[in-house]
Order: sequence, then C-alpha cells, then structure tokens
Amino acid sequence: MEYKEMTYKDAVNLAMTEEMRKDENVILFGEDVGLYGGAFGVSVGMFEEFGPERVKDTPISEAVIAGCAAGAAVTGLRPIAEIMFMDFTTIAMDALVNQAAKMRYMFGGKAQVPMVLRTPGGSGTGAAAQHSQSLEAWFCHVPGLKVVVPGTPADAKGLLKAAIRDNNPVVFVEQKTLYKEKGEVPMDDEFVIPLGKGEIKREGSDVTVISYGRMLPRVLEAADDLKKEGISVEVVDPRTLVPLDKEMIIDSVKKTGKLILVNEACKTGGFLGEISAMVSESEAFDYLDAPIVRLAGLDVPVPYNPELEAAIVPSVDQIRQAIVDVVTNKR
Amino acid sequence: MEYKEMTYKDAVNLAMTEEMRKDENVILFGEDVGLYGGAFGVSVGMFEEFGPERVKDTPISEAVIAGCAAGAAVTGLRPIAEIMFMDFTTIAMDALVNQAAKMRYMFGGKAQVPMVLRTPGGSGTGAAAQHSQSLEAWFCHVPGLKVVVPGTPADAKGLLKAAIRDNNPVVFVEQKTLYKEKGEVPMDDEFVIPLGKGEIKREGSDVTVISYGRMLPRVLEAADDLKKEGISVEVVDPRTLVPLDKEMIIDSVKKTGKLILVNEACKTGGFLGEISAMVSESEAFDYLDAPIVRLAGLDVPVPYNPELEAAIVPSVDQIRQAIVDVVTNKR
Amino acid sequence: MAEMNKETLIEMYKRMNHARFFEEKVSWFFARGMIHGTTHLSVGQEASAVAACMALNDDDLITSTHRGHSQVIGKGIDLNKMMAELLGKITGYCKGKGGSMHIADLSVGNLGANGVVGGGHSLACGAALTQQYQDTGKIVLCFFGDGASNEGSFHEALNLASVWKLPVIFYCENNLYGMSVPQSASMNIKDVAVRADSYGIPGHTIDGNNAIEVFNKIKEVAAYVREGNGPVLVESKTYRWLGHSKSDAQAYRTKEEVESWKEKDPINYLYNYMVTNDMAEKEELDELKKTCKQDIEDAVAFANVSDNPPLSSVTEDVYA
Amino acid sequence: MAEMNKETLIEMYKRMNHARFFEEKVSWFFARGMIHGTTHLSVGQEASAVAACMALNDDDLITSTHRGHSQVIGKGIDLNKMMAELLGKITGYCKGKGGSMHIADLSVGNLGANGVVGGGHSLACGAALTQQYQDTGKIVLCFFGDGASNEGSFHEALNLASVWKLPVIFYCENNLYGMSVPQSASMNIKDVAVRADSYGIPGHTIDGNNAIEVFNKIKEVAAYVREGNGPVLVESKTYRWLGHSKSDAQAYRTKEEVESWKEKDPINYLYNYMVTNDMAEKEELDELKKTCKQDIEDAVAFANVSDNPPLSSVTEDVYA
Ligand SMILES: Cc1ncc(C[n+]2csc(CCOP(=O)(O)OP(=O)(O)O)c2C)c(N)n1
Ligand SMILES: Cc1ncc(C[n+]2csc(CCOP(=O)(O)OP(=O)(O)O)c2C)c(N)n1
Ligand SMILES: [Mg+2]
Ligand SMILES: [Mg+2]
Repeated sequence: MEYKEMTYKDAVNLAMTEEMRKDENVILFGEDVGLYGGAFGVSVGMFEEFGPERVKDTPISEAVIAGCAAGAAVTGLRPIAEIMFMDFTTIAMDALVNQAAKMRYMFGGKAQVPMVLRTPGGSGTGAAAQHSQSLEAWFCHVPGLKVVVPGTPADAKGLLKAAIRDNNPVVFVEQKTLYKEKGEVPMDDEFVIPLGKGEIKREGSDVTVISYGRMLPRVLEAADDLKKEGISVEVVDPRTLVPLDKEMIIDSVKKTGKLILVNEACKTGGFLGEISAMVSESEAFDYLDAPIVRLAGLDVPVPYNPELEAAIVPSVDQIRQAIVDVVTNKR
Repeated sequence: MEYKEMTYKDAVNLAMTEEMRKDENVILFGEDVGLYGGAFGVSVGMFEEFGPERVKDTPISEAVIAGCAAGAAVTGLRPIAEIMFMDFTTIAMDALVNQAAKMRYMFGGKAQVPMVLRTPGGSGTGAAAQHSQSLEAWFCHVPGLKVVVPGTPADAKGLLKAAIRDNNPVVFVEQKTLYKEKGEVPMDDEFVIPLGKGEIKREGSDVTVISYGRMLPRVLEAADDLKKEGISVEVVDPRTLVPLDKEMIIDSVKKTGKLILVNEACKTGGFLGEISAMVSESEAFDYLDAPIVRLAGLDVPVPYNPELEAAIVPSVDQIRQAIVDVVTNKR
Repeated sequence: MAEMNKETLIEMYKRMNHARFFEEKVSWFFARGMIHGTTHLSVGQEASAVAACMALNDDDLITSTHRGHSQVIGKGIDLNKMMAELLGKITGYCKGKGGSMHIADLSVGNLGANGVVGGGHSLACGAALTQQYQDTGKIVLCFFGDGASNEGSFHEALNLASVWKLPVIFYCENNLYGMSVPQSASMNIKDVAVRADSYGIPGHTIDGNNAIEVFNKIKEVAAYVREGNGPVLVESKTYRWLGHSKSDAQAYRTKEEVESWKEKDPINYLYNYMVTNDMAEKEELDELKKTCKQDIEDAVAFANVSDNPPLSSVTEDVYA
Repeated sequence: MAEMNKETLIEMYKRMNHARFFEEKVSWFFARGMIHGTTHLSVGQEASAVAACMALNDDDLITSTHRGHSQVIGKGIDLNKMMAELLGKITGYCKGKGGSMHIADLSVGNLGANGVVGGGHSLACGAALTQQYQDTGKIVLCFFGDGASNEGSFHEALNLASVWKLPVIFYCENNLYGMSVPQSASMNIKDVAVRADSYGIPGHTIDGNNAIEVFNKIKEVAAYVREGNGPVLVESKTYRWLGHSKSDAQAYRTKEEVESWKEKDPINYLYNYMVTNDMAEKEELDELKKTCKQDIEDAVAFANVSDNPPLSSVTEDVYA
C-alpha cells in the first residue's frame, strides 16, 4: 500500500474527497464549510472541487443542519453534516437522538439513515467552557447511533470512509488538538477501517491501557518511557465506541490482569465508566488483580487560563505515574 | 412528624406548593402547566392558587423554557421549569448544559443559577420511542448540574424541596409510571432531604442492589420474595445521582461483597456504568467476591407494542434471578 | 388553478370518511382500554389534511405529525396495516414498534408521523434537498400545527429552505390550540402565515374546512414550488372536535365553541358541494360512506387476527 | 426623544475609544501569541455597541456576545479587570476562567458574553422576566448578530417575550456576515428587523455607525419597553473591519468593501459631530483619545503584574 505523511485534518479531508468522487450522493454541509473551508480548515479545497451543490454553507442553525441531514439520508443521499464545535451538538440533539437514531426502529426497519455528523471535540485550544467539551458519552447512550473517535491520521481516514459508507447515523468526533498532528496515511482509496474494530496500538504484557482520541499520543508516550524502565504496556485503542470491540478489550485484560482507562472527557458519567463496567461484568473480571483505574478529565467546565486548562486533562506524567502505581500495586 | 398517604404526583405538587407559599421568588412555568395542570396533572390546582404570574403557560418552545429559567435564576428568581417529556430536553440542551451549568464557573464564581428543571422520564406508558427515554446519564456528565431521581412519594417531596432551595441548576427527573403510586409523605413543610444523601431502603447482608426511580419498587419486591428464601438483600437508593452518596455505596459493598445495579435506562453509557466504575476504583474493589452485574434497559429505542415495551426493562423476575445468580456465584 | 374532476372529489370524500371512521374506531378502542398509550385524533380536520395530500402528485413526499391519521390516510395508505399498527401488531406499518405517533410508509412518500412537535420541519428540508439535488421533480409537504410554529426548528427550517430554495410546502394546520393553550396565548399574531415574511417567501391563509379551497390552493402552491421558486408557507385554519389526546377535560374551551365548529363539518361541506354542483348523487355518497365504514371494520378484523410481534423482534432493526 | 448633553457624548466618545484601543491591543497580543485561544474583535462596530448601552439606565441589564468587547465597555466596565481576564489572570472578571468570550459583570447588569451564537436570547427573556415579576423598572438589552438571528433560539425567545410582554430590547448588530457567510446567503431578506412581524412587535432598522442615531433610537425604544409594552427588535447595520476571529483570510469579501466601511468610521463620525455642533473642541477630544490609549496601557500593566490563578482554583466555583 502506498502511504503519505499528512495531518489528521488532511486525512479527514481526503476521506471525504475520495468518497465524494466515488459516490455522488455524498454531499457535505455545515457552517462555513464552503469557500471558508470550515472553522478548522478541514474542508479546504472541497468547495472548489465539488462546487456549491455538493459543499454547502448553511445559516447558523445547528438543529436544521442535523435534521436536514437525517431527512436527506432517509430519502437517499449520504450527507456529511459538520457541527462546528461539539458543544453545539447540544442544539442538534432532537434531530440526532429522537429522529435520526430512531427512525429505523420506529418504522419497523423500513428506513435507513446513512448520515455522518462530524464535529470536533476537546479542550486545549484556549476556547473555554463552551467550545471545548468532549461529549461522546452522550451519543454512546443512544441506540441507533454509532460513535467514532479517531486518534491518528490513518484512522481518521479509514474510519471516516467507513462511516460515510455505513447505512446508519454516525457521530464522528474529531479531535481539535490532533488536527495538525501528522502521520502516515494509506493512499489506497479502498482503505476502509470497519466500525467496531479496535486496534492494539502497542503490544505489552504488564498492564492494559485503553485510550482513544487526543489522549492516545500521551498514553503511547508514557508507554515508551516506561519501556525503558522495564514496564510492558499494552495500549488498546477501541477507535469506535459504538459498536465497541469488547473482545479485544477483554482479551487484553485477560492477558495483563490490569486495566487503566484514559480519556479527556469529564470523569463522572463518561465513557470510561462504561468500559470499566463492561469489563467488570465480563469473564475478564476474574483475571483482574488490581482495581480498574480511570484517568479522565476533571469534573469541571473547561477553564480559559492555559495552565488551568492544561491541568484538567491527564498529562503524560500522570498517565506514567498511574501505570507505575497499578503495576507495582500501589493504590 | 405527621404523615399523609398520597401519590408521587401529589407529593411533587405539594413540594412546589409549599415552597411557593414560603418564597415568592419561586415560580413555575412550562407547557400547559397552568389551567390544564400539566400533561400528567402534576401542577393541578396551582394555577388557581398562585395565579398566572406565578404559574405560567409557555408556547411550545423547550429551548427558551430552559434558557428563560437560567436567565431568571441568575437574576434572582428561583424558577421551576417543566419540560413535558424528558425526550424533549434534547431541545433544551444548550440552555441547560452550555449556559445554566457553566455560568457560575465561567464567570469565576460570581453567578448562581438556582433553577429546577422538572421532567418525567421512563417507558411503560405505550408512548413509544420519542416519549419514553431515560436520559439522566447525560446530565450526570455535565459538571455544574445536579441530578435527582426520586423513587417514592416521600423522596419526591423532600428532594424537590431541597432542589428548589439549592443554588444550582438541578435536573429533577420524575418517573411517569410512579406518578400514581402512593406512599406516606411527611406533612412537615420543613421536611427537606439533602441532595447527595442516599437511603438504604432495606438492610441486608448477602448482596447490595443499587437502584433508583421506577425500578426501585421492583427491586424491593424481589428482595421481599428472596427474604423468604433466606437471601438477605441490601437495597440502596442513591436518590440523587449527582452528587452521589459514594460513601453509602462503598460501605454497603464492603459489607456484602456483591453488587448488582438496576435501572431502566439503556445499558450502554448509562449511569450504572459510572457506579460500577466508581466502586471498581474504590477500596470496595478488594471486598468484591463476584463480578458487578448491571441489569438495565436494552439498547434499543422504546417500542410501542406493550409486550415488547415491557420486555426492554428489567422485570421483578429478572432482578430476582440476577440476585440468586450472584449470591450463588453463578455467572 | 387545477381543475377538479369527479374522480378526485370522490376519492377525497372517501379518504376523509376513512379518516373519520378510523379515528372514531380508535377512540372507541381507547375508551375501552384496548389500545395502550395515547393518541391524537384529528376529527374535524379531515379536509385540511386529506385535500392537501390529494393536491400533490402521488410520488411527492410528506412529513406527518402526532395528529397524523387524516394526513397519512390522505396520502394514501393501507388501512389494514395502519389499524394493525395502532393495535401493535406485527402486520402493522412499523411491525408494532411505532404506534399511532410513528406511522410511516416510505413507499408512498410518507416519511412518517412524528412524536416531537416541530420534529418534521428539518426532516422535510432534508427530503426536499434530496429531490432538488437528484432533480426528481418531486416536492415535500411538511405538516405541523400552530403550536409547532413556535419551536425553534420552524424558524431554522423555513430559513434554510428559503435560502436553499428547497421544494417544500410548509403546511400549518392551525386548529387554534396547542394542547390546552389557545393561539392567542402562544403567539402575538393572528395568522401564522405572516411568519413567511421572515424568510422572504410567500405565505397564505386558507379555510382548512373547505376541501375545495385547500385542494386548489395546494395545487397552485405545489406548481410554484415545483418550478424551483423555493418554499411556501400555507396556513390552514381548522379545528379539532375532540380533546387533545386520550385524557383531556377541555377546560380551556367552551362547549359552544366546539359546537360552532362542528357545524362547519368538512365532510358535510364536501358532500353538499358535490351534490349541489351535480358532481354526485346523494345515494352514491351515502353508499360510499357505508363502504368506508365497512373498510374500517375490515381493518379491525385484519388487525385482530394478526399476531403480536415476537419478543425476539425487540432487538431487531436498531441498526441497518 | 431624549436630549443628549455634552457629558453623555464625551463619555460615549471615551468608551468608544477605549473599545478601539482595547481591541487593538488585544489584536497586538494575539499577533504575538501572547494571548491564547481566539477572540472576536468589534473594531468598526463601536458606535453600535457603546451608544446602545449608554442609552440604557445604569442599572438596566445586557446580555453580550462573542463579539462583546465594545458592548461591555459600553455598559461600563473596569478595564483593568477586563484586560486581566483576557490575559487569564486571577484579577480578571472571571478569575481567568472565562476569557474574551465570557466577560461578565453582574454588578453593573452585564450578564455575560456568550460563546454560543444565539445563547443569550433566552437568557435575556429570563432576566426580563425577573424585572417584570419583581417590578424593578429595569429592562434588558440582548445583543446578537445577524447570523444569530437564524438560530431557533431567536425565534423562541422573541415569541415568548412578545407573548409575556417582557421588557427586552432584542438588539441585532448586523455586520453583514456571520463568520464567512454574507447575509444574502444566510437569509432571504434585506432587514433582520422585518422578523419582528412574526411576533407582533415593533421592528426598527438603524445606522449602527451613527452613535447619535443609535442612542436616540434606543432611548425611545427603551422608554416604550419600560412602559410594559413588550419587546422590540432593533437592527443596527454596521461592519467589522477585521477578520471574524484570530485567523481569517477574508476571502469572502473584497478589500474595497472593507475600505468603504472604514470611511464610515463611527469614532470619527462622533468626533466630527461634536466638533461641528460645537459640543467639544478638537483639542479636548484629541486629549481624551490619548488618555484612553493610556488607560489601556495601564490596564495592560495591571494585568501583567497580576498573578495567574492558583492551580487549586481549577476545581472551585463549579457549584454554589
Ligand atoms: C417537542 C415537543 N414538545 C411538547 C410535546 C407535547 N405535545 C404533543 S402535541 C402538543 C400540542 C401541539 O400543538 P400543535 O402543534 O398546534 O398541534 P395540534 O396538537 O394542535 O395538532 C404538545 C405540546 C411534544 N410532543 N413535543
Ligand atoms: C451555536 C454556535 N454556532 C456556531 C458558532 C461559531 N461561530 C462563532 S461566531 C459565528 C458567527 C456569528 O455571526 P453573527 O451572529 O452575525 O455575529 P458576528 O460574528 O458577525 O458578530 C459563528 C458561526 C458558535 N459560537 N455558536
Ligand atoms: Mg394546534
Ligand atoms: Mg454578523
């Protein structure tokens, strides 16, 4: 396979571009996605290639962006809708949760809603409490939706292509602070990563660390550091939260007997709780020889001051320390 | 203390009425809460007692109902806002999550937002997928909000009074199917149950079952049944999910060594995961001698057919069976 | 303005009667606790719903509402499957999973009723976008109530549709109340149609109890929309005879008001119109009415002998 | 119409200059990476924001927006605390937790800027409800942009305010763009003010670069609103000279367009107005401008010597 180094943002762009070239029912709309290229520049160049019929600016109206995508999807298009910040999905919840997610079931299986709602989540950009949330856990609690959070450029490409081809509404959570991160990305336009398949980003035997999205590079860095100290960390990235690759998680925990979970969302009610509970009620429970540790965001709105902002999400140091503690059985 | 038997619905009404008599800054608004008395009749008689200035019908506009409550609260009133079905809080999320919950923190502690958002959750009424959800887990994931789910008429009264007096935005989740359930309710108008205090609804020693809201009576029934069979079940009702009475939960698990969690929300991403994870990372982990079991709603939209609808939430039988399995260490 | 022929009017009369008898039957079931949940009946609003649908092409699309029985019968529906759905049977439109508030039949362009007031506005935009993008020549009619026009989704959808010139008719069935709240207490305007001005689109107010007026206006508007001129807002004034839903003491309105509207019965109006204009004989229409009633009895019989969905189906159809 | 005296105009001129210099400084900081995050500057919109606030009583309330620096300076603010907030310091209005998009000062009736476009509409209704209910005689002015008027919250809030006769002025600063999208591509109307008709309330369009016109119109409207007549929608046409936010290549508009608006500099306009009408000497105004510039330097000095918030504060102030 041919690879090319590119940013996470460009990988998202490439996935959309390739799918739009292949299937003319794929269109993109959202606020400022056209000429402006999106608030984060993700769709730069697409307006020029596909024109105003396929790359459409909307008014500032998140509810109708999501609802219009659902209505278009159920009638035969495969829309990609962008909500500029994940915080503003709050305005689109009825359309997503009550309409898009439920239409198929409510109508007895006679509808399908192949839409993707792309939205960037996460703090770290100095944009404060209303532009920095990580709300993926909400969507995971809604049957009918699939939820994807890619952590690398290659995953961003492969998963977005799968999301666009999927016949269900998919919430595709991009990571603002990864947008400019680079990685090797397969240029094959049939490079599609199936939703529901996690990836072991690094094999190890002493402890399993599950993480995704923005925290993934930090976990890998901590794992690298600890290798030198003789601690072997297995890093599992579920990549899609719904459907979740339970098997991969359970197998890894059975192998290592120890589990640490890392993300940046507020701890209480976050998706790490779901993973912890799932493991606790699985056969892996009997293999656990230490408590399951969650390292997550503090339960606070995101503050503006950069030092405070940095302090609310797990740092490499904290992750490293947590791993050491668990492996050496300190509580 | 003087007690009176009354329904859950009347207990909610009584709490509001008492607080409105005491504090004229307390007002109620929502769709059809006035002359009509609310879709479920909860506010019947209040329009007559307090008049149109204090019991106000709104247009069908959930976003402004929640936002207006936040704006009124931050300027000195103590509004109670009703959203007719919990499903429609989807339309009010920006106001609740981005505004009400965050104002205090964003403004450096200089604001307070003493509002209550009352809304009935749950299935069991034949109203299908868009009128039956249990979405409390979402709100638990939002720092700044408190979340209450009363399971008895007395708790409904005592907790709602506490919620109205609280200086924070409180999401008060009523239980549709409990509205007509009766119980003894203290008539003292200073009967206030502090938010964050759970209650052991029944003491036991073999297993801890944590439940709240609509599932609570089922758990108690199962516990009663099993007593006859010599199984001693401790039933813990957290009553408020945020703040959560972790101490009570941890103490109970340390005592019994076994934990079952029961609610009716969809299992994946629900609040039971949070409780499970919290216990797994607490000192109670070492006392656990069986996997933590979650009995929750199926991960499906709520179906219309009554048999299907009944099948998606845990039944008394299923709860009983789960308890027996855990106690006898069957997986 | 399109000409109406006898065939069309007869079909309209038939569907209006089907709607009326269907709902009377549903009401009867509810009174006896034989249907669970709740329902929102549109008795009195049959002309508004049926005539509007009949003015569309057969392959045009609609989004329907919680008060949608007349709407979907107007669009053309299999009464058996509809009754079976109300009774929660596997033979129902939604295999018993949807019920009264979620009747959908994508095969005839019925994109579904909606339990969320205002939930259809933005879906209609999306459906219209598909038609525009694929150049199908079809248009979408979006049903909603006076109350729904106060939801934010109304505003966002009409604005988007206007800016994108989407082929949608936003069709407000103004029955003067949103549940218990009269229009005067939920908006400070007399005609919902004036809201069209906010989007730079045409707005019309019509007598929703006059099937002829409804049919003609929607025909006219549909042609305009189909030509690519963008959306139109049409407000149809009508009235629901019964309570808002299953349990409603109707303290918010007077018996006299209800009675005065019963005198404007849309079915009688059409009957008299056809007879007066020599388009049909009384006997023919009376006979037709009987058939309609029988059709509903047949639907009940069909539903009654149908099975409940198997328990195993509860986890099916969540994902495609 | 209220008379304007010299004192008022001088104060207005001062605040407009404060706003201008404040933002120039902020822009300077950003260009050097000395402030993190993003910001939305209102250079060019000073008259629209400041004159509107000054037409209110001191204890009236406002809700502000993401483009709120001129608005909150117009309402009266401590520049030191504001600059400290931009720099994330503990001495800032929000103890460094809010930043540019969340400046609030409840003590002067500033209920806070809002990072959510349209987020203030319904908060303003609530604040107005408090005034009405407690009969305080105060009113609320709700700032928002042309783009924000396409959010559903706009519709719900104006409708509720109208039905409840709440004392709010909905004040749209129409700077012709919502981020990159021109008004013509986001709504099919020329004046946002026509949307007032949907709620049966008065709507006015004014020249937002003319401080005198803004002041007089808001005075007049405030009196109407204060008398209990319900809300009013006022649209103030203006223009932002700079990009939407920190990074904006402005491909969506021409340099000529921007230049033509710079010729309508609201600060110059007020300067000339005062001089021409013999309300102030040039020297006096030039001197004042210098003082304003110095005030901003002082604010920077204050902010610079202020501490960062302690890390421990990160978990404070979540709950009351
Ligand atoms: C978003 C939402 N809010 C509230 C309700 C509850 N509800 C159902 S029907 C109704 C009244 C709707 O009024 P209108 O739009 O005029 O339609 P009508 O019932 O008069 O046909 C209400 C408030 C709902 N289903 N959805
Ligand atoms: C709900 C929401 N959607 C989108 C954004 C991103 N955003 C910030 S400012 C802006 C443009 C707002 O336009 P307008 O209301 O005209 O105000 P202006 O920026 O022109 O002052 C957008 C889209 C946001 N902050 N909130
Ligand atoms: Mg109505
Ligand atoms: Mg603008």
